[in-house]
Amino acid sequence: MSYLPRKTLLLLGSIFSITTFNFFLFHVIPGDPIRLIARTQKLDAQQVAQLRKDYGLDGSLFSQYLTYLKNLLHGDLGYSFSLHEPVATVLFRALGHTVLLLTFSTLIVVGAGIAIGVFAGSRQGSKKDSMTVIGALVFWSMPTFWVGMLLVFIFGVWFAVLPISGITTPNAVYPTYLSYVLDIGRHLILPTLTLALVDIAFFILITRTAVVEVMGEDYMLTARGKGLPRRRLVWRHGVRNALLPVLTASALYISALVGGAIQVEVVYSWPGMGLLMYNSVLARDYPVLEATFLVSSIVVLLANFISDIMYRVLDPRVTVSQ
Amino acid sequence: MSLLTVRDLSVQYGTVQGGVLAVDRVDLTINRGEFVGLAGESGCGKTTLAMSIPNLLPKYASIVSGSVEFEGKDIATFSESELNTLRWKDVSVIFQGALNALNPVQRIGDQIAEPILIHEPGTSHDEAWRRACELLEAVGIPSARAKSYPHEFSGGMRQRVMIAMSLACKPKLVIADEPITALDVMTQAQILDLLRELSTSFDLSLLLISHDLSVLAETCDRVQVMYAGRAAEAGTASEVFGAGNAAHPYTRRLLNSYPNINGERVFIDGIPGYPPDLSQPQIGCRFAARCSEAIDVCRTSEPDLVAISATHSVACHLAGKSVTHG
Amino acid sequence: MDSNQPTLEVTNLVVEYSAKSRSGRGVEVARAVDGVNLSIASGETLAIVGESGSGKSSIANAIMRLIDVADGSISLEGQNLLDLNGAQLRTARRNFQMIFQDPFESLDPRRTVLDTVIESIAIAGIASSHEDQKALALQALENVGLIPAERVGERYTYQLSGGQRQRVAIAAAMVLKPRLLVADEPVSMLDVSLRAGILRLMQQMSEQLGVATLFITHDLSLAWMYADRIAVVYLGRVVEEASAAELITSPQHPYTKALVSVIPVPEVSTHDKRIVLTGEIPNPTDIPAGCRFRPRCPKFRELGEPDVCATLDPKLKSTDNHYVACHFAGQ
Amino acid sequence: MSEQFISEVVADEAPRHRNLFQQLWSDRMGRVGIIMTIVVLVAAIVGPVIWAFDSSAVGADASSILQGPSSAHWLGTDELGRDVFSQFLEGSRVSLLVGVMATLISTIIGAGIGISSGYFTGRLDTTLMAVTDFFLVVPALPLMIAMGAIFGQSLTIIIAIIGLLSWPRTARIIRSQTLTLRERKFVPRARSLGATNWRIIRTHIIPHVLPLMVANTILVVAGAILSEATLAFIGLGDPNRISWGSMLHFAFSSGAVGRGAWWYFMPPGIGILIIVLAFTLVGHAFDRINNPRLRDAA
Repeated sequence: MSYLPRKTLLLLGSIFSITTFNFFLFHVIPGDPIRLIARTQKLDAQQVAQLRKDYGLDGSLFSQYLTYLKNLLHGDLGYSFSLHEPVATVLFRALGHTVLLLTFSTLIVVGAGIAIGVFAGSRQGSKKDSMTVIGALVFWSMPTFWVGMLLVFIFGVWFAVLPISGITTPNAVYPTYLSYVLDIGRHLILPTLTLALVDIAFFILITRTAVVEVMGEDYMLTARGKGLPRRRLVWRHGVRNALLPVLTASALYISALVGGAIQVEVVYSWPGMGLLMYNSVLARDYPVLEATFLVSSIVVLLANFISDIMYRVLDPRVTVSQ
Repeated sequence: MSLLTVRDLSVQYGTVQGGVLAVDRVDLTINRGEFVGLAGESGCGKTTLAMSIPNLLPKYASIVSGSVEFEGKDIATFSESELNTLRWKDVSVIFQGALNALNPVQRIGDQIAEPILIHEPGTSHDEAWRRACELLEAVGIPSARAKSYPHEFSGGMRQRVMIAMSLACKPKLVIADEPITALDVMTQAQILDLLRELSTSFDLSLLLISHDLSVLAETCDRVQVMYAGRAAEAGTASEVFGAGNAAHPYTRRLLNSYPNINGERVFIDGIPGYPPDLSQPQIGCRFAARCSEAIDVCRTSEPDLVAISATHSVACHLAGKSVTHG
Repeated sequence: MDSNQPTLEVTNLVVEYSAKSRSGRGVEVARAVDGVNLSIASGETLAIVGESGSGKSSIANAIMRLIDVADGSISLEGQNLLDLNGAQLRTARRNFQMIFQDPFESLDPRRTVLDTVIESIAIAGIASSHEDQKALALQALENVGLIPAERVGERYTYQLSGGQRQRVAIAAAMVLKPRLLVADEPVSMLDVSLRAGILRLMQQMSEQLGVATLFITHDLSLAWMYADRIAVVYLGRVVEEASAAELITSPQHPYTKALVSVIPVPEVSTHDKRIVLTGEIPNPTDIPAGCRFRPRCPKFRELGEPDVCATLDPKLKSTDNHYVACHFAGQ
Repeated sequence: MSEQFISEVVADEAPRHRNLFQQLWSDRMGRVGIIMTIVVLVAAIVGPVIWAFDSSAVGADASSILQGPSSAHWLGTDELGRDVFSQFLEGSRVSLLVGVMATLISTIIGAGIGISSGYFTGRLDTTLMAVTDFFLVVPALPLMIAMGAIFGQSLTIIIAIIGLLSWPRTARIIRSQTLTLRERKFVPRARSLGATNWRIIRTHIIPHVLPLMVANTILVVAGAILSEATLAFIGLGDPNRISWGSMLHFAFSSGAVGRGAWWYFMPPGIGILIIVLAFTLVGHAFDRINNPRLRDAA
């Protein structure tokens, strides 16, 4: 089978596995999921009965599984008793906010991370290189949420120059659409900065290692022998090859990114998936927790799928050896 | 006038304290249009010597003394950017192990065209590509394959690509570092034929580095044999390889380490022992410990390379004082 | 035991492996070894000579039972190694030993020289107490000329030179007194000046023990010097087999003729009598019909491309113990 | 003359090779990491003995809560008026305990799967790697949060969750190393001697995998400490134990940041930073020792 259909099939398989895993995690292991829900929410007898019917709990485990799959396919992710809304509605609103947050930080992380990593890696052993590595290791060792707290303290409390909570200023009236966008922009600065500071360290370190390894390859000596200017040597031959291991490692970044987003959203009350997850933990709102887990897993699977495809585009060798 | 004159060159690896003189006061001359062989076993300094010509030495190695005169200019003192104007345009290299020496993610056509674009500014990309295709045809690869990547070629074909690449800017000197090692005998013969043919049509001087004396014997005009960082013997091919002509005991013993199907079917000789550890100070002739002909003076004083004919020189105390061997 | 029985008798050996096809879709079967017969008597050395991709290493690994065999039989002193189960095979292994090509790879760098030799003794179970094992190992090191053995034994294998490591490998193999020694390019990674020492050692020890030796090499001149007989393989087949001297002086197969003509010799020579073949050895997934050497055969073209070469796979035929697989041998 | 070929006297001096600790110590970053680790260990072991934390010592009135550093409370007080300094010392123990125990679980699973997968290859490899890849791409923190919310919040469960979810990377790394080792010729050589698989794994695979495993394990400890802190910050820590993460949770939820109580949220964060950085530095130093190419040219 050729590459793309096979990869797509694998992706569908993974999505199926994660949904099944999700079913076991939330419906089978805790025993009676209704009890789990009813334990923390104030539900009347009628609501409980309705829930039992929704979950198909009168049937066997397998028929419960089928009901679960059927509901998923219809986009029915359950009902949130703490928010009094269908989970799907809550979720997709939050998803948009998270995507907004992650887009900007990822652009910064990938762009600057690779640039700094190449800068350090191509100067292996120099003072600039060691300073970069030490700096990256320090940021890498900080918990994201704590960096968030620090920035809140510095810019929100100490200097009090930037908003530290939410996506817009509460009760603000916007004369123009532009002023609305600018307000969101101001709210974006600190969360984006927090995510970027920690995650950029990861990109710097993997890019640097990849560049160092590539610089020692024989074809780099060939390139030097050709009399290429240093810039061309590093970027055309070095970085082009170093990007491949960086791309592979970025699969781990995607997973870390989701973790970072949760922490940042909690610290800055950014109304995205992460905050939703946090609140659902506090309120023990299991249907919401379940859905946020499922959706974030599927998003990560999709992102990995895309990075696999990109690898294939970048590396001519896999065409034959695959 | 010779194209290249290396004088008294020393190259050191590592720091001053724990350093190793991989090349120790060595001379080398290459004339225009000449095919020169550089022979020796692993660790003798032949590759280091060759790579110090365009100064492609690793970071931790440096030229500590001597000069490298290319067309009258001492390029050993050139900066990296000055060297860059000379590399590939005047001196190109055919590297050992073409699989690793070619960039795996770049089409071979682009890899061949790249030095043309760099060294001949103003050349259009199409023109450079067309010349890359011509070069591929010249080494026996259909130009349609210019769009292929290195992994799509066999070992012998990759070496041909490497050769085509080395000729891209019509250099005056090509350094071929073990170009046929790890190839099959038949492919070796093909590549050597190709090199001979191209050196005529492209009017090249060629420095061929090989551990295999039998390859150099069949290919080169002149040969220099290295041992433990020093030149042991230098001369024309017939002076070194002609029956019983070799003047240095090391060369003689090394030649006897090859089975010769034209001769009698006897067990090869070989040389006992190992080359000296160059991180230790050297006293006397470096080959003395392995030499069955060594006399007292060999262990105390180091022999210089002295001429025993107009073209033949040898670094041995016993040279000329004919010692029978067999 | 029949005294005329060869130590090693290989009949109709076939080794296949599945390879991803060129297009990247599906799997093809490659025949690395395609019906090879060999026989080596006690004390005799047979060299297998071929280019990379000829299947010579597959033959060695198949005989050593390191890779799967698709068909045929491998008899060591009358016992078919392919009939043995896992435990039986492990016990039988002490009778056939191998020297690998790359001494920098074949010895574990994290073990000492003594450990390496003792491992061999311990697995074979030829000495039980540690003292006996150690004494045997030290003796083996002395036998291969590594002295003082006590001192050498303490070294880690990575601290030795290539030639010394290969001696350790020989010690670890020969201490088991095997009946068959398979030497896969034993000196190709060593400096030329060191080869003689290793080969001489191998020869002496083999003679003492009356071992049958299978010598795998790409170097025809080395085979000529070292072996009693030479078998030339091409694309998984033996195309010619004869005594070493005869194969070099009067090769019959066009492939052998070409190989002999391009052997480099350490003397200034002219190139007029060389036959340089064009192209490369084909992929074993794609063996040409008829005679497999036909696409590169100078004789085939010289004779006006006779049909028989394209249609009939030539069998290995013998005249006076000189075997050739060519329809036009001797013409 | 052939006699001199047959024997060869091996020169006496063997290149001296230094033990692991010496190599680590000679690496500047490794040395800093070791010193930092020792400092934290001493603080965690000795600290709470000298300055024991009394959780019942809550402040009597508003004037004693969230107070800045003073001679009575070196690092001030928390939102209940309790001493931050002794909490900080107490908290280090949970961080280290979870980090080390979870890593133990993770390394055993990861190395086991990695070695068997890489050595035996074939169908076993395919199956194990499918499972590994699945857990590798499932986002770790959401899964930990979900599991924490379902299974509860005791220290044991937190250790189990972190341990059971952080092995896939180890398995991947060990597998690829094993695959490479398997191709080294000393493995077929051992097989040709008649060695069993178990013997080959024991004598030729594990000793080679070990340095990489150690480097990786140290990095996993760093990751596990961060995971524990994050889980506790989210509110899924063990409610009966103080950890740096739970201190930050209470600092955050009590609004200490907004009220400028830096003495409350700075120390636990710096504590985490120091211990994670210490392990990371040592782990990277190990990596450099294992992979000479990453070493700076002398």
